[in-house]
Amino acid sequence: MKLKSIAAGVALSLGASVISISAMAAETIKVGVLHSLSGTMAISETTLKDTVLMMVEEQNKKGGLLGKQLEAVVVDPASNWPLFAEKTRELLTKEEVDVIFGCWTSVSRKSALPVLEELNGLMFYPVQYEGEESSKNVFYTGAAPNQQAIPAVDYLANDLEVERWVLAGTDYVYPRTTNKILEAYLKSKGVAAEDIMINYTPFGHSDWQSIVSDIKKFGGEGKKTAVVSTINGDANVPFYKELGNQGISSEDIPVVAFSVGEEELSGLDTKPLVGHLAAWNYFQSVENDANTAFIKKWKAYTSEERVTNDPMEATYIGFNMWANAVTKAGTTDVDAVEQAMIGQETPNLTGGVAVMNKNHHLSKPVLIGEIQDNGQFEVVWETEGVVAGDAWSDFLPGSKNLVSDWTAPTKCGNYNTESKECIAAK
Amino acid sequence: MRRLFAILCCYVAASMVSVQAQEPVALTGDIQAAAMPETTPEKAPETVTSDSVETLLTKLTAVKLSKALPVLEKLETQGGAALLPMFKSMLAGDLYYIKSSKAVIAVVKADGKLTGRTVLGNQDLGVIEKKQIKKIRVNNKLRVFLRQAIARLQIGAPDAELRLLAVKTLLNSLNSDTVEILNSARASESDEDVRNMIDLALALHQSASPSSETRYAVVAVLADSLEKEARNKLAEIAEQDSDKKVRLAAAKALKKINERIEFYDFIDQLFFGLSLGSVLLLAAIGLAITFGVMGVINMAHGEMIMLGAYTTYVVQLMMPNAIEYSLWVAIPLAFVVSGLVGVMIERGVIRHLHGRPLETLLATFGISLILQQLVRSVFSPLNRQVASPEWLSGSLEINPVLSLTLNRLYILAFALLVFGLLLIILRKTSLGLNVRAVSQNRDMAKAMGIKTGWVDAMTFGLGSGIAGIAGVALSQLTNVGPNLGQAYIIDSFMVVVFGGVGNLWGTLVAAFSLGIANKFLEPVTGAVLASIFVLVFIILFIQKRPKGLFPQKGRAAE
Amino acid sequence: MNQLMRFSRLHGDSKVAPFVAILVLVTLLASMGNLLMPQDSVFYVSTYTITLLGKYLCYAMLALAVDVIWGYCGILSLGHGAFFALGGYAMGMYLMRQIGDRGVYGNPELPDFMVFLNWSELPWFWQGMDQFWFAMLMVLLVPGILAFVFGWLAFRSRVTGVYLSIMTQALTYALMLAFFRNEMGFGGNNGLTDFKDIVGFDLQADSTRVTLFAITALMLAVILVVSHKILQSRMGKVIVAIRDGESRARFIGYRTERFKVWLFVYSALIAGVAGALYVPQVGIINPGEFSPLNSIEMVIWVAVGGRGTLIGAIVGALLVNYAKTKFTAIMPDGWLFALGALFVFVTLYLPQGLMGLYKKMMDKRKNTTDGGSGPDDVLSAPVQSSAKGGDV
Amino acid sequence: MSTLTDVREVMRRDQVWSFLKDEQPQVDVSHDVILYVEGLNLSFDGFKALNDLNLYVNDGELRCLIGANGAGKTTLMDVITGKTTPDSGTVYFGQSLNLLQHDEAAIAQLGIGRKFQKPTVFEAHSVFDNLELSLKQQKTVMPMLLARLTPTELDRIDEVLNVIGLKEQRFMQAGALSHGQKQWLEIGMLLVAEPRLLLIDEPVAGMTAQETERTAELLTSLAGERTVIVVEHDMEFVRSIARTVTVLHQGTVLAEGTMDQVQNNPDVIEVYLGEAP
Repeated sequence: MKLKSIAAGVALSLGASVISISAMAAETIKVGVLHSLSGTMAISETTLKDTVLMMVEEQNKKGGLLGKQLEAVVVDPASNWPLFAEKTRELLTKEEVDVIFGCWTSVSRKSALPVLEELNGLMFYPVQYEGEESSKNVFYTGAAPNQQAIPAVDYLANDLEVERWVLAGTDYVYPRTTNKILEAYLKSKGVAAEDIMINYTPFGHSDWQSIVSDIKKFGGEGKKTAVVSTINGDANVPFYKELGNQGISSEDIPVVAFSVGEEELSGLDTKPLVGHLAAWNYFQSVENDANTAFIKKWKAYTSEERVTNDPMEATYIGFNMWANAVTKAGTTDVDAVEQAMIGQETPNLTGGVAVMNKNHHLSKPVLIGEIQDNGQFEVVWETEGVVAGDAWSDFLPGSKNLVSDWTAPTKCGNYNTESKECIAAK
Repeated sequence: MRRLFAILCCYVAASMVSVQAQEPVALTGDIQAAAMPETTPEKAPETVTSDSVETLLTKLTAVKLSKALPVLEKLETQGGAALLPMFKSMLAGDLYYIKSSKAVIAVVKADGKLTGRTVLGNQDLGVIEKKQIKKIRVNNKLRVFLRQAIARLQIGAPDAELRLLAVKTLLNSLNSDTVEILNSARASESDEDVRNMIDLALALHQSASPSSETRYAVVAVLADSLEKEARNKLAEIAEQDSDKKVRLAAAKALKKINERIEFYDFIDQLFFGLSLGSVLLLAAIGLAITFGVMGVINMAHGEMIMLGAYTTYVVQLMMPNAIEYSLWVAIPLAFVVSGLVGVMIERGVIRHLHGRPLETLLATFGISLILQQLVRSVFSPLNRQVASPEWLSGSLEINPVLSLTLNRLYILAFALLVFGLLLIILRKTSLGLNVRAVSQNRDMAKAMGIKTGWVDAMTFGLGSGIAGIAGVALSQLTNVGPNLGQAYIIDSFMVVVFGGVGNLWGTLVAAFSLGIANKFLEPVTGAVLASIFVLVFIILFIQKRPKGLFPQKGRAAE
Repeated sequence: MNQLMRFSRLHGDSKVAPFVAILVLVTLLASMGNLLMPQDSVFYVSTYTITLLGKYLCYAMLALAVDVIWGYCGILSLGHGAFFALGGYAMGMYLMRQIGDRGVYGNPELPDFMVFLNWSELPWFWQGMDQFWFAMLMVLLVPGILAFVFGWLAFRSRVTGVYLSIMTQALTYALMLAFFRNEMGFGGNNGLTDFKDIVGFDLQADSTRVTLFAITALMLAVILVVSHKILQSRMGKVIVAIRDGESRARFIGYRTERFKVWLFVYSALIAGVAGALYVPQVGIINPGEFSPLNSIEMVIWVAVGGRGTLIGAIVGALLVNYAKTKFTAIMPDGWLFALGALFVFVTLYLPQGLMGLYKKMMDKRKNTTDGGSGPDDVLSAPVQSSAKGGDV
Repeated sequence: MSTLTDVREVMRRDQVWSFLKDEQPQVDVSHDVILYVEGLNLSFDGFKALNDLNLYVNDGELRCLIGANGAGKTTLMDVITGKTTPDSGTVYFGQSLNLLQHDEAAIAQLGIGRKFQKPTVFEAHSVFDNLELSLKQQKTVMPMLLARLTPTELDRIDEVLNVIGLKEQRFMQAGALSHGQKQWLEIGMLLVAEPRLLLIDEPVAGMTAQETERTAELLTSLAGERTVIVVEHDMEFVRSIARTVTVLHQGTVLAEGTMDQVQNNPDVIEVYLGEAP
């Protein structure tokens, strides 16, 4: 029995090494897909996996890149954070992929990051996140806080004359950071401390009675109140249900959410939510040819009832940019592509053009949508032009004098404008 | 216990009102609003120059969302009461226009078909195709306006409820002409409450008056209202009124009000606790049978709940046009589905592991994994949408500061009902007799010719079935997804162990006390710490009293 | 022939030596394969494989910890993930402190997550964690003390069987909730990551990785031998006696709770060490490690390999995890089905796991009638005792 | 200063820490009585298992307890061995040792051995190991961890193996023994611990005739150096060994004396022997 297991062990090690050799010979460009297909995050991430596969298929129809076909390599990190590091290593050393599209949660990105930097891989991260990061090896095509949270707050303050703020979030790093930023921002706008209520709940929190009634009280004190929700995934359904039942309508206390998209709404009876808001860089309901075409393709590739959402657009943009960058660089070599990426422009799905900035973040428009009873969003407001993603928030003491610039001569993810030095270089 | 039934009774009364509730409940969530669509709109007065209204309406179809407000304002002044139905359907998001004729119509969705009626004169246009029409969009701004417009137009409504609501809505948009309306309304007002509400409104308006006597009088009026506007105004006066006398009076009144509010808050908290308790009870009660009576650790219990929830989902798919009644179908069905799965598990696995609890624990855990993955593969990992029937939405408003959400009330009542039924089954039926016999002395029971195998299967089926019913209830509160069960399994075990295994009353007490404890901790410590504290407390408690609150005594327990 | 029986039993227990030998051998081969062989050689072992093996060995160690108390003392802990994770966090905190001012904010004192949640200074429980020896002490102390307190309370008040299991599960669940809180100062959901180096060696260097892997293997070997010795000693016999008849053991004068606490703590220490070795190799520690699911998965490793045999636990851990790696690669959705089925199958048809099967086959070959029934009794024994526990 | 001495005390190398150590006071039998049971009462929700029970056992005697089921025989043993605590009453071992203050382990260490109705041995262990574990020794963690089998212990075990006649099966799995053999093994486990007082619950249940005979011999031979209390239903067996017999009925002592006295006691005849002539 033991012998067998030892044999297994040896086989494993040898087997692995053999594969790693054979991989070299492949005459394709390999695209790694690092999205959880099982476990809690599978809900959101499988969609992105399908998106990438769809894009690859399409690219191949166009004749691939540099005359080579693209080959997607899909692995399953199973919503298990340490596995993200392991699978990244697998993709980069065993499969030797040229680029990785992947990750959803911050923790999964943080887990993969050291491996990416060690092995100089290239990853596209398509989800809105808390910022406070800029790596040479990662391109962030999702929204930074200043591309989602801050415009949303501006809209509420200016158009809906909101004066009191409830910052409700799930207790993890994205809401924490976003709310820290918003708090600082609001205070800088002259909002008094007692007009801001901050509340954190655990993942999948299901009993919202007390919190909602607190919000109700907080909102009942005269001034117009709004909830800025960074509540994550599962917890939203009971939250909105409780809102509806306690008679908080969108006219009384509007809720603007940063983590609720078409996909999340599809699991939810939206009638009670009509009029509540969400801030994204993309909505399925946006009407223009590029989007309609994309939706058509998507439904054809998957099925009729599937919806599109913001992270999908982010993936779409990221993939196209990468394709262009590779063609421009004429190679898939990471350093070359990384430089070629900067300044890339590709049309986004909302009728504008997305630009990749020096800090590896995109410039995108910001849209505010109202939830409709058909599970879609109605755009009620959008920024004039695009907003450039900010790697380091200006509203956090720790990072206000940090900038990221990956072009020569700086070539630094966290350059301190005060001490005029690159912290990473130390 | 008794006060629960009291609540129960008063909810029955409330539901009488809420049963007729339509969309607006979902939107506004308060009962009074619910009655609106029922009232037949008044016939348009002849004076209205309806053509100008017509033009405005067509304008409305063309104009951009941001520019729609002035059009509506004009409409109100022009159309007056005639446009009430139109405003209502616009508020409800049911206002469309026919692409070809640009005619504005109200569309009602009934059993899958769209039927339209003209907003003016409201003639029936019969069935309408989705593609013929386009929606007239509304956003929050417009909704606010519509709400108030409707209120203004409804001051004269025959139904006192409506008038009350109308005045209420006007409270936070008081200006000279609304006050005018109110004054005139006051004269003809017959209903007590409405008059008080109007007085309140007028008082609020007068609070700006120069004479301190008037302001003093105002304070007196505001003093006995719980409306938040009154409270805020009092606070304002107490802060910054020029006259000391008035300030003091206001402060005094405010203090009184706050005391009352604190009291109601306490009741609120208690209710939250009870409702959380009822959820725990529902989740745990099935376990109390399988674990408590049979001594079987069923780690798949959570998945039984999940199955119940998914059954609800499927039922609603089957009967999309009768969501109102879907639950009544779902409850027995969920019981059967989960029950059958339970019996299968018992016959297939647990039977073979008899008297080996730890093994049973592992096996059933395996089963729970399989069931979860099964659901994932069948229904996709995405959460499924389970709609709440109207009669479950909204809340029972006892006064401006205390309102109990209906779904929670129902579930609380439901949990107690299930508990009661279970007690009866175990006490009165032959199954119950056999179950208790087997649980106390298996061999003896066997010797007396009780088919222990059959009893085991039935008991387990019963426990699982009840878990299924719990699933139906939970589907009204939280996500219906593959992880639904996971969220409740540990809590359920805690409840059963804390209450004392094999003791249903213990489970009841445990569930409610944990629920209440949790809810009273939450404001102090926050949600996470609250649940942590409760867990740690139970862990320590079990060290002190390994057999829980109500242990089984005597040799049987040794 | 009874003499022969005894001999065979002794023999059955003393297979540890060859196993250790093989373990060491494989470790050496793999290490050399990675360091000495050129990339393109057939015998080259990729760093990926090394870290993978390292991870497996940590799991094996963990399985050993579970087996020691479950297989030999009938205490089914569904919360061993907690001790594992605590050990891991202790190590993680040390590694965080080692980053020093190389964090993205270049703050010499505070880890990054504290900076952007603008904490002003290091919380007290992070003090001293920059000292390797201190961190290592914590790796042992924290799980040890927790295990002692919990075990002392539980065993003294004679909480046994499923009650204990459920309590342990509640324990790890509570800890998970706690560590998810950002206020706790352990990095919340993100946990601790982005480690740079350990006692001055670059964590990214192959040599460091191989060394870590080798150390893990060595520790495993040592723990295996020590545990073996303990369980062979008269105390070990008491432990098994407690498993099979706790009250009998009491009536011949053993304070069983003390033995249980002692063993529980010992097992927790092993888990802690496993966690500490796990973290630098996988490069991250987060509250997920506390999740009850993980803890219960460990139990199944042991069940598969065969509880009550140290080697069985290790074999089980290696096999199940290897299967998991392969399986999830082929059909992700299938894994939970497979795992679930494994639970059911093993408990129903393979109560003694693969080692039990192996023993049976051996005994059949020797066709000694007593031998045939002997192991069955050994193996079914904990079952009955646990049943007693369950009824209490 | 005192703390320092405390620390020294804790650090002493020549002894294990007090909480690891079991105190072993000597039994004081100066009055020739080894067991005082006085005014025991115990009830399980309503049912009075023991009802003001008094019992005195002399050092070195062999006492038989008889009585119908539910008379309280086993419950009495439970109380004496510390398994259950009575509602009221006292149990003294010798003059000075109040048994109610000790738990099972301590009582066993004091030298009170108990054999259960249903034979309980450590099935996974060999007969030899079973005896090895039962030896009179420091039964705490550290000593057990370091303990090695000494020649004297080996002799002791062999001796007992001879007495209980399991020499042949010494290395056999206890689980594989026959019912009778298990009974013997359990008795052996008591003997090897050299107890002062043995409580033996139905020793001959499921034994063959000659096994029973040997048991009788053994028990009688034990009496004298040790005190033996036997609970038995088998009247023949009782008669064969009994010197003093105590009849329990509904938790109280009904009669006490020689077999003949007891048999001629009218109450006894009525409530007990009457049923089984």
